[in-house]
Amino acid sequence: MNAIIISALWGIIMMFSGIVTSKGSTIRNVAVLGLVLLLTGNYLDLTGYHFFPVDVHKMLFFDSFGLLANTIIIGATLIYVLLSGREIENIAARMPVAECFALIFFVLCGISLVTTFNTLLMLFIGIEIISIPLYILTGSDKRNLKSNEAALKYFLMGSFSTGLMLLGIALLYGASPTGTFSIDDLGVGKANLSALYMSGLLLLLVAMGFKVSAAPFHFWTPDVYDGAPTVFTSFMATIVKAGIFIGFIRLFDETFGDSQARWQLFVAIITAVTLFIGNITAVFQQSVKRMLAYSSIAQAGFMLLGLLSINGLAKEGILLYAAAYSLATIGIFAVLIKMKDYTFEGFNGLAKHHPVLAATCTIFLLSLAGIPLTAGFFAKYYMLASVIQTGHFLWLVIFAVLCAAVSVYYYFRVIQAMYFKDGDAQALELRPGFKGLLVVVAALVLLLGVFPQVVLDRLHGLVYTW
Amino acid sequence: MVNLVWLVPVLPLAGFLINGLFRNSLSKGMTSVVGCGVLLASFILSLLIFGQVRQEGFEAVTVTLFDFISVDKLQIPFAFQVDQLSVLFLLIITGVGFLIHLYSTSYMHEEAAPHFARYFSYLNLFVFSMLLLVLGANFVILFIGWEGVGLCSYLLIGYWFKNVEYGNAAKKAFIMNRIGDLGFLIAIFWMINQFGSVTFTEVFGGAKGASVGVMTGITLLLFVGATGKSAQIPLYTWLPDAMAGPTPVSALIHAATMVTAGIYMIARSHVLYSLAPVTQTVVAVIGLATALFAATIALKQNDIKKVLAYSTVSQLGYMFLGLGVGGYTGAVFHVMTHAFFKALLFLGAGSVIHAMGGEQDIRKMGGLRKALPVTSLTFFIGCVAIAGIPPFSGFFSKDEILAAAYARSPVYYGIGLFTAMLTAFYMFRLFATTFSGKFRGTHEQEHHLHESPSAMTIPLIVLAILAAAAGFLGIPEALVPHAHVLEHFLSPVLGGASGDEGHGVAEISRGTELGLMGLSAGLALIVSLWAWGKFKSKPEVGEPAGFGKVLANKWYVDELYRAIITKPLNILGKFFVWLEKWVIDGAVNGTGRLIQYSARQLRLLQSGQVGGYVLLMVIGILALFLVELFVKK
Amino acid sequence: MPINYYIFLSLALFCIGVAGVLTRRNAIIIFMCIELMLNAVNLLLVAFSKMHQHALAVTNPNAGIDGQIFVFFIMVVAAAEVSVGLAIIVMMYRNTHSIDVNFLNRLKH
Amino acid sequence: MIPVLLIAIPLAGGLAGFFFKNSQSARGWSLFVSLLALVVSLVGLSVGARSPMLNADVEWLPGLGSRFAVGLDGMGQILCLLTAVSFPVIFIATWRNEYRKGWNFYALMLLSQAGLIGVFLAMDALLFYFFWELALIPVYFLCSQWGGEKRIQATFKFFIYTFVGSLLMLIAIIWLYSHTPDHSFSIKSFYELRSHIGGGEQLWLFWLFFIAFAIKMPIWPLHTWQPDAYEQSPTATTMVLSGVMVKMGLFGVIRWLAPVLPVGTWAWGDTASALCIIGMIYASLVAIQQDDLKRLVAYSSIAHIGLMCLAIFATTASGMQGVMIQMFNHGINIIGLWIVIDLIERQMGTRKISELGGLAQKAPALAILLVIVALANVALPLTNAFVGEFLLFSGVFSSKATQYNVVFTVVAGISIILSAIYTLNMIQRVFFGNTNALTEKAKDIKLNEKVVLATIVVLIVVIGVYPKPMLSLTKDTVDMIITKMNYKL
Repeated sequence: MNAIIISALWGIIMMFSGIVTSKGSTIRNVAVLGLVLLLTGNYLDLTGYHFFPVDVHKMLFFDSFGLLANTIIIGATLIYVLLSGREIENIAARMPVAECFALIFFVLCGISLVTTFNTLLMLFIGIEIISIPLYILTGSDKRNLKSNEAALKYFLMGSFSTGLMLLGIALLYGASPTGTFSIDDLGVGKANLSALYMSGLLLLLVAMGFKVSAAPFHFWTPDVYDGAPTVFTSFMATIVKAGIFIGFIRLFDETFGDSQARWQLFVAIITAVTLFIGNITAVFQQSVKRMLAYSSIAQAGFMLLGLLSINGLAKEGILLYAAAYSLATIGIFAVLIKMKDYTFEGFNGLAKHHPVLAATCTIFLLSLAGIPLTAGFFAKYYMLASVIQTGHFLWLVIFAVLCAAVSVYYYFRVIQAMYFKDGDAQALELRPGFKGLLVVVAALVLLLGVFPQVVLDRLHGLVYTW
Repeated sequence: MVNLVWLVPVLPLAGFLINGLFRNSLSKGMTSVVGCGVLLASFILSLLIFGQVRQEGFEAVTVTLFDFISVDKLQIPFAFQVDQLSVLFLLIITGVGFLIHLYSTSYMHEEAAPHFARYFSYLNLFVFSMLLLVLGANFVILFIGWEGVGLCSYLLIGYWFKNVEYGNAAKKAFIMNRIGDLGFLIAIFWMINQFGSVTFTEVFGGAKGASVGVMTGITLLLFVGATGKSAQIPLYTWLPDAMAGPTPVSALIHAATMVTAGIYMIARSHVLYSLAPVTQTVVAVIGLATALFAATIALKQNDIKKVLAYSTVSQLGYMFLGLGVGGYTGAVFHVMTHAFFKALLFLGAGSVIHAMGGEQDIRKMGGLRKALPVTSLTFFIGCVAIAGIPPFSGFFSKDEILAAAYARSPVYYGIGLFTAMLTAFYMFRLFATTFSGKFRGTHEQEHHLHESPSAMTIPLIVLAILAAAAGFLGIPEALVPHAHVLEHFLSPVLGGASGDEGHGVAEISRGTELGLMGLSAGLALIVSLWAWGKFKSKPEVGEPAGFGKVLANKWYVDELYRAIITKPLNILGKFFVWLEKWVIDGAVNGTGRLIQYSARQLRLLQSGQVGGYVLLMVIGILALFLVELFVKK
Repeated sequence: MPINYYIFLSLALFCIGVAGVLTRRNAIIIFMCIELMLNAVNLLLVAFSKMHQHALAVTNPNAGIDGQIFVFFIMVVAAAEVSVGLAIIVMMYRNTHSIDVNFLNRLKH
Repeated sequence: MIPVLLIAIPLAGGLAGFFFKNSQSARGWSLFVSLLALVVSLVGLSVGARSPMLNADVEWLPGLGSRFAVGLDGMGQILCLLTAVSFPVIFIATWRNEYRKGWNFYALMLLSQAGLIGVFLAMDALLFYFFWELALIPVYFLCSQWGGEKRIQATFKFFIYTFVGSLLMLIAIIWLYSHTPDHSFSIKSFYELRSHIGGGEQLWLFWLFFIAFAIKMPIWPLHTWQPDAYEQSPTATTMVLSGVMVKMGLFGVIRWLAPVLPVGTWAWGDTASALCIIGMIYASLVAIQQDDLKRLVAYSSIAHIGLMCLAIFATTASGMQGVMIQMFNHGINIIGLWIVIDLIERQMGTRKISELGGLAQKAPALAILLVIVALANVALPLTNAFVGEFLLFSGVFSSKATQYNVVFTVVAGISIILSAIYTLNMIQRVFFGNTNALTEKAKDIKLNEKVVLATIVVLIVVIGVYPKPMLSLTKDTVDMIITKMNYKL
């Protein structure tokens, strides 16, 4: 509850801060302050201090899973703002910074809804509250045709998927004997599912799959991520995606958990396709930004493994994955924004001119590739382990690791460019603070890689208590 | 005394280390002193040990130094066994070895000091390994020496490493030995598997219990090893090439000692062989074939050392014949006499080459008798001995083998006798062409023809005496009863020459034996005289023609091997290289390329058209619904 | 009147909307087709809510009410989307003087 | 205690190494660190097999049932000793090589040492996997940073190749883990698994493991990364790769595959052995055709490793003992060969056999030392390799696990002859014969190189003459492994 209300309020505050001052740094500091507040608020919620004892009539349910996810996401946002918040000012001339931050807060509000929803209505509203601001953010570079195009594509396809989602919800509503949207009552156990119910389920699967850019519903992703201003690409690719994924898991666990056997196959198919398309297509990209777009699809494929086998490991893992993936990707994007040239060649010889950038970037890439000693390894480990524990779909696991091997190819291309190729990679001015923060993030990634226990212990305790 | 036996090999080892490590600082004098000194010392030591061993009722002693390999049940101690057989070889090796070291000091004198030292260190190392070979109390130690001598012969053949030809000869020797050694090794593994031990006593003890098949297998594999080391068909071709090494090396390694390792090994494990009649036949036949085959080749060789080399191969064949028919004593006896007269002949040849300034082609020699009196006399004794003319040593040993052969089958005897004739023929061809007639070399060669220095002649003389007299150690029963000293001496190890293990030599009546003896002696004499007469007047100097050409080209065996072994291997190798590049690695790289290609294609899905995207999405949805419809769960 | 008719009708409407999205090139019209899809869903929801109300009236007087509430939410959200969407389209038009989606192919591969 | 030190010393040393800013001091530092590690491993040898100092077990990931458990058993001892000996030797031998940004080079070398020792000491499957990957990363950077022209592609191929393998292994590890009764990665629970999982599973689990290990060794036909990688890497790294790293594969089979999946191992033994045999003959014949010294040694190494792997599947005590001691010997010998090749390349600027010749006249000391190392490479008696190969072969011959034991022995034996051929060819054409214009100006070796080569030669001879200590060191491990391997369902 805290998170939702605070983020909504702070969004409004941000909007007004735009009237009071137009000074970028001030606004950013306000935003940071808000995020800190949000973080603490949410954490307190987790530990049982509810600022707003409102009765939500079972519309929302604040279990530790959702709240923990919130914490991770808000934390990631904080890091994100600290690392790249300054870039928002440089997006376009006369682009009001305050609004951007406001929208970010609204998105967070939507995410907190999606992570704690208890009825499909809340899910729908949450998704919309996330999507609409994102349409705007994507198009925020008003004079840039790519940005416009991205925005329009995103908008059209996004609302189309909304339509699918609504149809799905409607069908489920029709199929449910008691006529309810609450995910507690929608579950019909292992009973043989009616066609109505199944279609609704599939449509929801598709719609959510669209939001997390699972193939073959991923087509918006590369274009939008590529066209949107890099700052917001970073935001969309990490925080938003993670948030929606939590919702995804929540939906399928709570609602359809019992009928898992019926839909596992579909998830498996989608996962396989996603892994394949994501990894393979990324191989041939020339621009690092677009490569990261595809890599985000590939990573989504890995997270889908968690959806496939919804069990304790999967829930723990998805949180860890969200954290690991967000940290690494935010880091890389933060570096990417600083580059003059987004192509692989643009990174040639970065190690010589900016060793710190190169080193941290390497750690992030290794984490994405899932090399041990980085958070990414345990993230992948959990996904694989959760599926293996179910005892089925071993073929999918093997396929997944082969894809992971392919992913090494494009991640290491960046490393090769930075370290082993000669060239003078141009980077914009770097503040020591920025570098310091990068190092901190990298250290965080490594810490999660060596002692994931710090997070896991809490998860382990919590996930099994509900 | 016997417990000091380990000193015998260790002394040469020390010599090797000293000469090897300080080769740059030692003067030639010092090197020679060290090199020969250690040999003399271990020779004296061997004599002392011999003195102890020859006493009546001496039981074989095993001296264990430390245990070499011990893995769960398998125990392989680093142990020496001292008995009559090993002591006999001890004497031959150290004795002849010492003489040859002495000889080398002056023969190799032109070499620069470091290389001189290198030569002697190799030589010492060889003696060390050879002693290891004969002293080893189990097959592994024997094998260590076995490969050690192979290494040394490799190093010494390739001693003049600047010369590529010599290098190749060395390589050939090593690899051919390796082929034989593989057989030996597998035999050892088989013993381990069968008897759980490789120690002579235990293996021989267990042998009685093992099936004939196993025995045949093991002994045949051992014999494969022997063919490699002792240059028997089919692995003999390395020995003639091995003449690339310095002549004393040929004398020591490729005539007197190393090549007889095979005979020693079989004699040592005669218990096993006696249990495997099939193998005995194989050994006899191979030996006989080799003897004949090599003898025919020797007829037409013109390189003085090549002739001797082939005669060595032939004589080794004889010894194997002896082993094959169960005349172990005879074989060992022949090893000894052969060691004397063949070493003598080689050293003599060396002295000739020395005098001729490196010339080895006998067609360019002739009439050297006047210039080299000592050499020619000793060489003559050698020839007479090898030709088997009584009362020289060769006669007795060869005759003992022939008698044993006859007892097994007259055919063996016939071929053996014929080979003996050939031997007499080519040896006297050699002698006549080299020493009698008139000189055919260039003038400056003729100008500085000279007898070799005493360091070279003394060994010649000593060996000549031995070659002449050694025969009396083995006077056949037929002539003088109970005068066969050697047989008496060796009987604790080998049993009587009559072989108490069944498959020994069957007795033949005294009369026949005498008759055979007379026959062979007479024939040898006649052939020798004929050959001498034939060649001293008009030696064949031209290129051989017709069948002679085939013999001169050694029956084209080298060419044959090249065609059926070397070439195919090369082709196969080239094919594998191709396979590597295009198939195996090609598959790996192909996978990479496939991924890149599919990446290029998949990108095209991302057409940029919203309509296209939505269409694909819808198709995806429909696909899911179809799966739902048609996949039954 | 059985529920199926409503279901078929609204599904038909929905499919028309989808077909429109697939076939048309004008951004505005595509957007209208999407609206059509949403409204098809609205119709379906209302129908279902009536159905439930019918079925469960005895036990629970205000059964099926959620469906109708949901419809309002959808309308609101749709309105929000319209505003944002039109803004984007206008922005697009200002830059390229066209709203034909087939020209949106700077971003591909 | 000691295991932790063994890992921590090079790790800390390596991390510190990055902060040096000149190569000389970094070089000295790394030598010092590696010597320190050597001392520690010697201490480890001295404290006796039962000493509690040889094990360390710390809480790591209780949630996952994984602990930071490291221990030194016989095999660990012998392999740690190999690693600890190799690195100082390598540092001294390549003392005169100059590297761009040398401090990074030496730091990475030390890190790879830490990774390798970790692999050999890990008593916990997850930890093992961790180090397995970690040993790879520094080597990847070493090769692609300081290697030859085609280094990037070659190293990349190597990396992906091994990465695929290890991921498959990861799957197997997780699968086994999820079937352990006490949900733990500890080696004990893994060893108890064999009764819980049926033969059917073991059959495919075997390959998930074996592919990973076979790539690392490498076993034909998964070997093609190796010659390229060896050829392109800087020689110091090549030494690490071929001397120590390939042992990871054998080690993996012995510790993590054969005892854990005895039925699978037994069932696939013949297949795997056949691959080894083919590889031996194949590699030897290809080696004969090579003109590049590095590639020649690379292929010869494939042949030798194949023999060791063959002996593992023979499931005999003597064979396993042979593997143990031969892992050490092979490491020492091949490093010796690399040192010589490195010297030649640095002096002559070429590795092409056809362009060399007559070096023995110019560099007698080098020639003699090389000849000894080469003879060890062909397993001549009284060199260390003889002991190893003797045991390996006798193990294979007396194997009860296969009925083809004789065939295997004989065919594998042929590779001995072949190895003699290419080794002697190499000596012949590089060192003997007459000098050419290139080799005219060759000089003999410097002190440091003489020292390391002499050390290696001494090791070769000492182990060759008195292998007993080595053998008794690994006895217990061998018995344990063999008893576990002989388990039948």
